[in-house]
Amino acid sequence: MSQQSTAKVSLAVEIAGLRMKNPVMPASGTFGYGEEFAPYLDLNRLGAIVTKGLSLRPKAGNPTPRICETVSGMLNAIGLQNVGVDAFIEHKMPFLREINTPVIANFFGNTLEEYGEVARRLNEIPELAAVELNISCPNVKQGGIVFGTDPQAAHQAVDVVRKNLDKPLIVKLTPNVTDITVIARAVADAGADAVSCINTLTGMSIDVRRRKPKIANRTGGLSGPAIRPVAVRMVYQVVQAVAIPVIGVGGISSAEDALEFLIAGAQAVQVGTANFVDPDAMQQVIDGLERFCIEEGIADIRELIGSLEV
Amino acid sequence: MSQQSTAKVSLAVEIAGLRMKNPVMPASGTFGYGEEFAPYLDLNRLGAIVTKGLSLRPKAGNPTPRICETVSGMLNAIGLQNVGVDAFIEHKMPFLREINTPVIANFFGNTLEEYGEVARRLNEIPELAAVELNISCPNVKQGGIVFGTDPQAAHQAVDVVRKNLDKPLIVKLTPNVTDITVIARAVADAGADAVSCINTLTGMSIDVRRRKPKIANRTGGLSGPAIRPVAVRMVYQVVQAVAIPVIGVGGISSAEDALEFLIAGAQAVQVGTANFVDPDAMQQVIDGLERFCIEEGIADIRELIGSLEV
Amino acid sequence: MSNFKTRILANQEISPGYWRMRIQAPGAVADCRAGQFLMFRVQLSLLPLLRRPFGIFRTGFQPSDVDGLPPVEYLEILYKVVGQGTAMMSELHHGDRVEILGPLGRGFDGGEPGRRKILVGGGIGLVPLYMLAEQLVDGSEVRLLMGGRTRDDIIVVTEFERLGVQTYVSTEDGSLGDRGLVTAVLQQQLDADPDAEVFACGPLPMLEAVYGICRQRQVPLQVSLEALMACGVGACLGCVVKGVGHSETSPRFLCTCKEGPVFRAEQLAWDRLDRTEGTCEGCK
Amino acid sequence: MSNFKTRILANQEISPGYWRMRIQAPGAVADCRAGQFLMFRVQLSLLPLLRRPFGIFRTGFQPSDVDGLPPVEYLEILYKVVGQGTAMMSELHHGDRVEILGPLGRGFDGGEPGRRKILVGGGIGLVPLYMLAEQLVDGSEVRLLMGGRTRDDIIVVTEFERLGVQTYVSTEDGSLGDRGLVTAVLQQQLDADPDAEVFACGPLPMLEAVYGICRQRQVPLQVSLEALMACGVGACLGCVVKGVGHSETSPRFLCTCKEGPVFRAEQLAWDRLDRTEGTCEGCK
Ligand SMILES: Cc1cc2nc3c(=O)[nH]c(=O)nc-3n(C[C@H](O)[C@H](O)[C@H](O)COP(=O)(O)OP(=O)(O)OC[C@H]3O[C@@H](n4cnc5c(N)ncnc54)[C@H](O)[C@@H]3O)c2cc1C
Ligand SMILES: Cc1cc2nc3c(=O)[nH]c(=O)nc-3n(C[C@H](O)[C@H](O)[C@H](O)COP(=O)(O)OP(=O)(O)OC[C@H]3O[C@@H](n4cnc5c(N)ncnc54)[C@H](O)[C@@H]3O)c2cc1C
Ligand SMILES: Cc1cc2nc3c(=O)[nH]c(=O)nc-3n(C[C@H](O)[C@H](O)[C@H](O)COP(=O)(O)O)c2cc1C
Ligand SMILES: Cc1cc2nc3c(=O)[nH]c(=O)nc-3n(C[C@H](O)[C@H](O)[C@H](O)COP(=O)(O)O)c2cc1C
Ligand code: FES
Ligand code: FES
Repeated sequence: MSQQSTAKVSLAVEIAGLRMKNPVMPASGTFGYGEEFAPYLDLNRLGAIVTKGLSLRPKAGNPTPRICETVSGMLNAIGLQNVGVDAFIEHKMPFLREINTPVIANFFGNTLEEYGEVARRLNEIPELAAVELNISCPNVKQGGIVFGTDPQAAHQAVDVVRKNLDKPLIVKLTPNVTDITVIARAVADAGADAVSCINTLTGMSIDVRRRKPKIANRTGGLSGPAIRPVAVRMVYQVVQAVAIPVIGVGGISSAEDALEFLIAGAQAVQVGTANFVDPDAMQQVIDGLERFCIEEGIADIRELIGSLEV
Repeated sequence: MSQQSTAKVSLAVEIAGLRMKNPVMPASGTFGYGEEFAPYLDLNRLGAIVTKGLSLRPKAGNPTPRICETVSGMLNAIGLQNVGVDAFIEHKMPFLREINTPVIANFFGNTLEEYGEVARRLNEIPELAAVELNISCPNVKQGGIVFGTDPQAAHQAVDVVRKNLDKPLIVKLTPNVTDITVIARAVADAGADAVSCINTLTGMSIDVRRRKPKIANRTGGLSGPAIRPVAVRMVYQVVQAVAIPVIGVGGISSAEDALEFLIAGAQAVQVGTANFVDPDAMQQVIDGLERFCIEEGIADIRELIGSLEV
Repeated sequence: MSNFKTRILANQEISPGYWRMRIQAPGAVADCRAGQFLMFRVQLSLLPLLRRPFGIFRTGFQPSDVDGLPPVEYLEILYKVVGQGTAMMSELHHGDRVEILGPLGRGFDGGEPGRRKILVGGGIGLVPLYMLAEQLVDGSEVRLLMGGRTRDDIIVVTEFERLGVQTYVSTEDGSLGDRGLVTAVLQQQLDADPDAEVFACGPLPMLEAVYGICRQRQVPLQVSLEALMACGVGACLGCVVKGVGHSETSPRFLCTCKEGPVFRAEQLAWDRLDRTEGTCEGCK
Repeated sequence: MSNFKTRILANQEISPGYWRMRIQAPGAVADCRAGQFLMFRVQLSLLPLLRRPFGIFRTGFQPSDVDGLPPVEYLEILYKVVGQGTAMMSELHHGDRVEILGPLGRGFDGGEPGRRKILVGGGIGLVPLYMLAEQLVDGSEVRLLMGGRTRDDIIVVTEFERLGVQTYVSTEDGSLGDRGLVTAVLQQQLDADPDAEVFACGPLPMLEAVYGICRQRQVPLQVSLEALMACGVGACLGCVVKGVGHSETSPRFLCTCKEGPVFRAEQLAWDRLDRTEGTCEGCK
């Protein structure tokens, strides 16, 4: 892209007060803590950086094998292995602080108390632009019901986080529900500033010669291009259902893919699995968005958002 | 396959009293009324034939475009276009009667009364081996709630059909639910003899240049290899949850794909979208199952069913 | 033929963006009728998943390249690169393995011998007309009106001329033949011979214009349509087009793949066709 | 190098099921360390989706085939066809475009000059040992113990011999070299020179046996592991292996892609490795 053309198109968007150079950021868990991709990509050119999911204490995650490939997708059951919020502050933030891109910390808990406590600690990091709350986790105190699949549980989790947090709060929704708009409304009511959807679809893959699940955890989360139609549909539904901004995630690996979400009404997008396929996938998406706007004579990408004719 | 080897392996299975030469049948809506595929496949070699979904009256279906391709999958919103149950009996059954393979009629309704009435008429066809009830339809009398996404509504639909039917009753489950085992238990309680899962995942695809949904109905059903991990997971869950047999459907296009479902505990499988890619896909699956059994020294395919080690 | 695993004999770009592929196909000459199509499996993996429909351009025999072997029977398709599938097709080579399902659908009816035949085709819409012309030249005078946006869209003229077909070229930008739409030429031709029969294939707006002209003059018309297809054999109901007399309560859908792709004009509910019926983006 | 769009220079089957691919790679000679790997993108479509990891076998220069141009810098990989991705790779040709990400991971540490080096490799496990041997022959005596199921698994022996490496071949079926396991040969070698250092790559059971032997004799050992990988850069945490001191409450996972694939034996929790850590099905 020549500088000329860059001048013509504005890719900037704003979500819940968070200003971004463009609407493209990584999906949590697919971009490490940012530094892993620094050799392949200029982190300053991203709309935002989203970290691996953090928990109160370091988490070991699941036994191996943790990943397997599926048709145009992959299953993962990493089990949310992470360094824990304190080590994140100590060891990862110093690197992230130097980058001229807003940082969003993704986090999770297995009890309401944990959610609240992590939120409290993250709230104290001045350089953190926003947080993303992953509610696709089981509540170990309530029979393992997944917070994000039950409107009450989701409301409670958001509520406790909201009380401990002044920063913009993005809530990440799971697609493994009958009606995602019900959950979206519940978290909006509880004070979420934005929602991101979707997390992975639960799936399973079997090694037929060995008669064993391909990943040790039996089931895992399906991600990648295969799930994009489900993600676009859910984003479209959620956009109709709530007034807060929506971030689209699921199977994006090109600008055209990202555009599906923006046109459906997402204010921004996250790129996940595609980062593994192409470490500069996000750069390609950003360049492609700009090219598309130029070709279509669009001066500001926000004109495209929600432009779906139905 | 030589005749020798055929003699060595038994592929026969039985579901709710329905005996099949092998566990392979088409998924409803992907095989017409059987005759469309007669030039490409020996229908006598299939485990069963499942018809396009039938309704009380002929149904026009949705406007076009009705289909679009997605990454390793497709969306369809045919809208259940069909000739209606009476025309089926008059025009389609005569052909099917001549084939030495059990015929299963798939059907649906938009009210409880319709479900009951179609069941009553199908029950009077002596050559029909079983019926498959599609509960992924909205109840037009109850605010459009989809029967298959609500345990009560699902129970009611199965109940009314059961009362009008003596034949084996297979209930086809939708994957667009938070917990498919809840629905599976509800339909088993209401008297289903078997369940088949999964129907399509709701998805959406957008033409970014025209800013329009790629199919006229906006959303459609996602099928094909892309969804297989979700289908395998749900079949595995349902097998654990109910005592009645389970038929696995979703993304099967090879014997290895079918084996994932059988090993997860399905007693039989349905092949859908793959019929479009390869009109003799089912023959290939059947031959491949036999070859697999020979290679693995398995005399009876039923040894494989539910053989997953976890 | 039916579902056929075979090999490519040749694959060449004949005009910018237009390719011609010759595929080995025993039985093709006897089996394929003018106007029929096939479903082409782009590759054996699952991406792209669905087969692509293509009209059968012609069939024939070529000498074997091994001395002493009989001639090799083939069919040819002509395709325009518009998306993922056709782009991948353009990278295939002589000897590559492909899978084709066909011949499928209903072809053209030859009409009445003796009456002049006017074929109208735009761009890739010429494809199904070639075998039709081959068949018609024996009993009737055949004229071909070919239209396109620019000269690149005017393909295979010489093939038609070799059959003895008189061809009239018009392009919208005037870069080849007359400047203007092919329908203007059709009017003139029908003025000259009101007893002619018309056969057309091309984008829906063109077909609608042709239909308007023929209807007004009560000239028999057959059209070849396109539609998005999954199965090609009448099973998925993805490719339907509204038949005459269609209504919501008594639906009369026709499958483009099975009852078409060639229809007599009277079969279709012309006033109710959406722009998504009968033709597709790629055909424009 | 990093993420690199380039072309294949050659792709040949060197033993049944084993292939050697030469890829143009400016900078490779200076950048690649013995034991590092790359992530190979099998094709630009989305199936197969993930890149495949392969050890870097060697790097070098070949004369340009255009007069007057400087020599062409390349790297080579050796791969065994085991599944979809490697099958597709074996169909690639000279001139085809490919994408590689690398060099990645930590390679071998050269050990103490002067001490004899014993390299142990089975089948495709030889790959990372070649550049190591190249580097070691200058300062030490290098021996290579290669094992395999059958003679087909014994590859690239001559390449090692050309470096001046003394090679010992054993196959399980006795079809080439001694009949038996490579570990038996290792015992003999260490009996002869207890001061040697060992470097091994191969299936986990072999590595475990080698570890047992080296540990007992307090011989320094470095091993190169395999794991299922999605990203190759330390981001997905799919490729972890348990490090020494690992426990559920204070997890000490190491990423095979980033902290490996070469580890000093002391880094690993050998008694807690599952059979799915450190090696994969395809490596057997
Ligand atoms: C009966 C029939 C005959 C045809 N004959 C020819 C021919 O002789 N030469 C030729 O160049 N083209 C012909 N077409 C159109 C051709 O099928 C499409 O151009 C082709 O499928 C595009 O594939 P793609 O992967 O490149 O495009 P993409 O846009 O990537 O395809 C995506 C999907 O849309 C479908 N699609 C896209 N465009 C069309 C279209 N115009 N018609 C139907 N489906 C479409 C594809 O099959 C695929 O399923 C014919 C279509 C039909 C229905
Ligand atoms: C660091 C490293 C270096 C390697 N070096 C070589 C080498 O030099 N030569 C060689 O032939 N092989 C090597 N392998 C193994 C090679 O990556 C696999 O054989 C290959 O990925 C198989 O791909 P496939 O599509 O043919 O197999 P499939 O079984 O179809 O692959 C399915 C998935 O499993 C993964 N997978 C399958 N087998 C393995 C395996 N053994 N290790 C890791 N992932 C696997 C694939 O990458 C893919 O994601 C190496 C692996 C690692 C981790
Ligand atoms: C390896 C892996 C790890 C992930 N870890 C997290 C996580 O820690 N927190 C989270 O909210 N989502 C996590 N996700 C989900 C992604 O952020 C994203 O929602 C999902 O992968 C769908 O997007 P994609 O199809 O672009 O990958 C993870 C996904 C993958 C593939
Ligand atoms: C074109 C099309 C039409 C379908 N029609 C029906 C139907 O009438 N009734 C039904 O129960 N399922 C219908 N289905 C769903 C399939 O039977 C099957 O459940 C689904 O496609 C998943 O299987 P697959 O991935 O093998 O295609 C249809 C699917 C397709 C693709
Ligand atoms: S393409 Fe399937 S019915 Fe015509
Ligand atoms: S492969 Fe992703 S962390 Fe190692």
